[in-house]
Amino acid sequence: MQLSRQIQAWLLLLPALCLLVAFTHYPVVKTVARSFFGFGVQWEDAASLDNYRYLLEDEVLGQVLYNSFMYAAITVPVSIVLAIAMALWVNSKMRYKGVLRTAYFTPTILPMISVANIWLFFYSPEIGLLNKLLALVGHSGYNWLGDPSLSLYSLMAMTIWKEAGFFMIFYLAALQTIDTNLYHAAAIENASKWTVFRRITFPLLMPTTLFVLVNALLNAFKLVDHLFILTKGGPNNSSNLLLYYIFENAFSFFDTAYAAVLTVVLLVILVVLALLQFGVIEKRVHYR
Amino acid sequence: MNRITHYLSTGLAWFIGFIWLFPLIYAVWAAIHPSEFATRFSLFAPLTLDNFKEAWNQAPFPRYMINTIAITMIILAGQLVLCTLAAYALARMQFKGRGFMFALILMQLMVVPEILIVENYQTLAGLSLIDTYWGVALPYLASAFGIFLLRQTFKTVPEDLENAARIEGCSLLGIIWKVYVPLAKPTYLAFSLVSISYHWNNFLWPLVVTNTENSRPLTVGMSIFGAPESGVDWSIISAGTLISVGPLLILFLIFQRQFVQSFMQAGIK
Amino acid sequence: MWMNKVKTTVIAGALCALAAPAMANTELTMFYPVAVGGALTKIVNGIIADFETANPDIDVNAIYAGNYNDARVKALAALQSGDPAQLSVMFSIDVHELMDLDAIVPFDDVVTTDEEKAWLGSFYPALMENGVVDGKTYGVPFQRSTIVMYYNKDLFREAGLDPEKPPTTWDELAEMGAALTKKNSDGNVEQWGAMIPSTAYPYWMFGALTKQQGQVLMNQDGNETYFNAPKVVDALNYWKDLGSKHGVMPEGTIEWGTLRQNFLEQKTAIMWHSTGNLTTVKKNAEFDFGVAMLPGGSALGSPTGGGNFYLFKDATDEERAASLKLVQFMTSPEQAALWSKETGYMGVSPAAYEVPELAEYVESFPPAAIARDQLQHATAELSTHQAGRVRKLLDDAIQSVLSGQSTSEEALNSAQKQADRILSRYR
Amino acid sequence: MSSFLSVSGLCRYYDGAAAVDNINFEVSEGEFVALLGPSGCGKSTTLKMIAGLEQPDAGDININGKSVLSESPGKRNLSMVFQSYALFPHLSVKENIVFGLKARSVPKAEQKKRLDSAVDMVDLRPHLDKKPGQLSGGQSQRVALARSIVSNAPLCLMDEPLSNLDTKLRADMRSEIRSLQKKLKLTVIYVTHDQVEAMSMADKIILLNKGSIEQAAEPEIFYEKPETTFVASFIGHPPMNLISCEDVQIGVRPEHVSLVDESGLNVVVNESDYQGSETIITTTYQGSIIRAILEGKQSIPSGSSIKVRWEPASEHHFSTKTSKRVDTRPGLLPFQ
Repeated sequence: MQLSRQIQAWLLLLPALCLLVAFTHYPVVKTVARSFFGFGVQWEDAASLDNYRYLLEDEVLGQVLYNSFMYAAITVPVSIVLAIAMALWVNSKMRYKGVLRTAYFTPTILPMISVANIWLFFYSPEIGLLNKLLALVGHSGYNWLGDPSLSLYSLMAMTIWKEAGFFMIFYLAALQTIDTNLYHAAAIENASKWTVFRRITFPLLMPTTLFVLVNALLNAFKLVDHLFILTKGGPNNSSNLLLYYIFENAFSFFDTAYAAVLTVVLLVILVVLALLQFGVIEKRVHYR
Repeated sequence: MNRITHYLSTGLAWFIGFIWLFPLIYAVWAAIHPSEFATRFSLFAPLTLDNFKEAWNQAPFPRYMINTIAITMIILAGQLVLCTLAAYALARMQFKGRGFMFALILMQLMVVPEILIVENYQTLAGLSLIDTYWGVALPYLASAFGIFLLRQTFKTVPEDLENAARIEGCSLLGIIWKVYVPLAKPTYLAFSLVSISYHWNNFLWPLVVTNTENSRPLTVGMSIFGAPESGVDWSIISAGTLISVGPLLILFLIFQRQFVQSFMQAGIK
Repeated sequence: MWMNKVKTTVIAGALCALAAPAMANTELTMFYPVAVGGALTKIVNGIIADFETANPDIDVNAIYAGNYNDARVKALAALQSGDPAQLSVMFSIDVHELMDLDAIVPFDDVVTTDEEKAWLGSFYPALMENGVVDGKTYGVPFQRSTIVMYYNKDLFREAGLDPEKPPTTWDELAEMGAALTKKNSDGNVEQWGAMIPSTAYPYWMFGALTKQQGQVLMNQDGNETYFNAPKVVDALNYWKDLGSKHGVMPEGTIEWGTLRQNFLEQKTAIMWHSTGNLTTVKKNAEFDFGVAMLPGGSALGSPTGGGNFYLFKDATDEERAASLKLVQFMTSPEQAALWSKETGYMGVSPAAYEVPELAEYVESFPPAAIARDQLQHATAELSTHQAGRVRKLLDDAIQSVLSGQSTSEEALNSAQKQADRILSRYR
Repeated sequence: MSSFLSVSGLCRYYDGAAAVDNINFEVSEGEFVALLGPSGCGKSTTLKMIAGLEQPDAGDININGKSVLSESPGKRNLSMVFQSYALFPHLSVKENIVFGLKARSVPKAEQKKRLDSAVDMVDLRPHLDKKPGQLSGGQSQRVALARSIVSNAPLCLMDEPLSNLDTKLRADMRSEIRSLQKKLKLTVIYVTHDQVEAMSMADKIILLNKGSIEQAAEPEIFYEKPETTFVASFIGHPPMNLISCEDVQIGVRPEHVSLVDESGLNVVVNESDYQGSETIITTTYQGSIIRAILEGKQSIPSGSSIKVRWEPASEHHFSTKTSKRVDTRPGLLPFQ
């Protein structure tokens, strides 16, 4: 007698499910619990809202949340627009486009943490490349990472550099599936390039854009590697991001309980994004 | 008019391409010249390999490299096996609670392990897996992204192929291995490359969970080695960076065509 | 026959068990940080190798763990994971936090012989300040430093200043700094007078400025801070004025990590930095440079800094004895002398400077003694309970003032208020 | 002859609706049985249950007198040819053919022997190293057959194997499959919706409708003695005319209807459809459609009135109430 399909199905699912529960669902539950029961690295017997009370008093948090949202709100659209442009270029009849594709994609495979040191050189005042270039045109330059009004944007630039090429691949894949007859039809209509893009290419890339958008948003909340090298969230938290702040609280301040509260905040943000994603998936079904 | 926009567009494309490649170009420049030329450009700067030697001596790169390769491979192998099994169950088997299980798995797409470093660290400490390959790998072995991707691909495999294999006497695992896996090859390739480049470069979680050279991967090694606290020496850092990304870079340059193509075939879009 | 076999096995087993402690080496794991340049791991490994040669029954696994914070995280992580380190070099200011976590034991409980007690009393008193709590010694100085002033003698000459007379007061620093600041034809500065780093460890640099005003930042118990004391506000105003008023220093924050490079490329004539950088600067400077004590306000002063040895609670008696041996070895005058010469960190005891090697080195290279000479003016580094959080409060306040986001009063009042809230439960 | 395969009381429900509803039949060894019916009649589901690809909700399947319900498909000792051919696109023709032998760990030498003989039987020798993607429809079909042949399984299930081929090829393959079956003494269950295939190939036809058997018999019986109006209207091209008359329906095959000048049924012509060797005219009689096949080209204008008739002996009668055949009251229609 063969095992029932039901049991077989569960057996196949089991290993993945166990690990997912152990490293995704269980920690989520425990984080929420710790946010109520935790004190420093310890557990208390009774639940309290003390950690959440500190959340309200935490002056840094507001800044960190603002930074995180700005970070997402700017890096995501810019990366996507660049990614579309790159995909169009690489998909066109340009010569040596293979080289170009490699160039665009290279940042994706470079570790953020090593390359951050090189970006540190670009950004460094006095001796850094950017200010030296500015000096050529007689400009005194900026303190890219040391000026609170610039530091976050400097981080964003590196993030965009890192992400755009990765998203390009998705668009490239999507572009190749577009029926060329549509372009022939447009050519017969004598449509301009811009019209073709706006009326044909862009709408057909919409499902990809939605998919990339959600992924980029999620990425924006977890991409903090370069902070470890470039700014450590400074000066004065002007470039601090939520996940880095969680890391600081947990591993520099040994305040696991407050880190748990911050994680809950991040989870709430992600749940909202998740709902967005379900909406997106539903939309995608209509496209298919 | 049209021609001008064409040239402008081409020019912009190459300009951005240059900027995108520039950090790597700079790293090569800084690495092969003495450190006084790290912040200065001169055509006649003397060439040297000392920076590589110095970097090599300052950090145990071979060990880091072995760690990174081992971790990346453990994760990849685990992901491929676990995700294949789960994806098949979700794509082709009828069982109670399938929809719910799928939703439960998809949760991980949003709640990535990076966010749960604190609790996962505690769990692994409880299992005495801190500072081991498995400690770095475990939270990533079951990848919702992989399961999702493979499930979509498996659903496109004609059911008759599976039926034929069953009639020819294949077991359940035999069917998965002989029918579904070969047919999903592009998806596996695309997923593998994404996974490898992700975990080769992953930093935050390994930083938290590794303590020593026993398990410390290249990224964490590089962050210690190149930490600004110790005073930045770009020449040596660049050399170290090149050493650490070299293998991946070469792998990418060799496979980039297949990589992009498999992405397209896999329908990741 | 069968019984015999069992007997033999049992006896053999028992013998092995008895023999084991005598045969097996004591294994020690220690973490250590490096916060300044150079291949310090090599030097540490060399010392460890010497120690193992001298003590063949002890194996030491010395792990380079990154910066001070990393080292602390890793050491505590090892503790939690059940594979603990027996001793570690960690930030001298971690002491309160480590005690709160009940992770460390005082050296007083471990030293027994008079000789060992004498050793514990052999260090410079200023270096012990951060390590002593409630009259017990928890931290023994190892890679210790003070902040010193590096200056470029060539640029001094160029500016018409006496290269043997670096600034000794705040006013002089501002004046000479102005003379040393050079602008190009566009009016852009191409060479700065002075730089004080304000990332990574801004509170440390600030500790120097406040000490020079005769004010400490916290009490010995680490449960009170004086962030908004008037002299502290003055100190921060002076730091800010160097940039905004005197124009001898760039405004905004100055990166700790790249400052040495700035100095080496002659983008700044003066830098304040750890003595730990001395050897690297000496090796790489292509110009004549000098090292001096920090200039004074109402007094001279610098905080000490760097790493101390700590003994962890989670260890057997043998391991603890072996740990003590290792600490004694690594802080012995001979090793301290070697360490100081190789790195620029100071010799931790007066005896170290009597070791001929270091004595000769100091004679041939006087800057090597500046950190030691400055010790008489030194104070403890900012160290409190919940040190990480409290430190960040001060760091943020300093950075917000230097980058022009708020005034010194506002920023320091706010920092003090928050520090009070954190520390009140430790009073 | 004892039955080789017997299906009894077979039921299968999807969402409460019966796809297969109490089906019983027996197949002898070496017999070619066609499961015929319109789409959705349950013929493919029945086949899949015999193969073990689906589990019945009730009933039993015996092969060689033993119930195989608890056996997995691979253990039932049968082979199957799919409508889509189900060739593995990543394997060469050769690998596709020996796929099952490998899965069953048949010795290499034996594999080669069986491969060789099968390949010769279906003429695939020049294509052995090609991938399925490079093959034509007919060649793919042959690979599927070869895979079935090498298995040496005595029972072969075929699920509309020819429906993806063009008309001419289909005719060729029909006879080829039939001769293969005879040569190998295979027992074949052949699912099709094409009555021509069933009529021309099968020893026995089982006609299914809505999950139940309408009739099971030799092909000629289907033509000569349809048991229900459904069978009557399913077999034949065009199908049998059914004319309502009081409590019976009269069935006449179009080929038995002839055009007469007098003493026939008055009908009105709707259209005439010229098909080369013959013309099919469609007429109406009191609300019933009557088709007639006439030789050669006949052009009769639409709307004109003509007379038709047939021999009373070629009439079939069905009860209006049950739709079942009744063998009383011949020659019911008065031909004036």
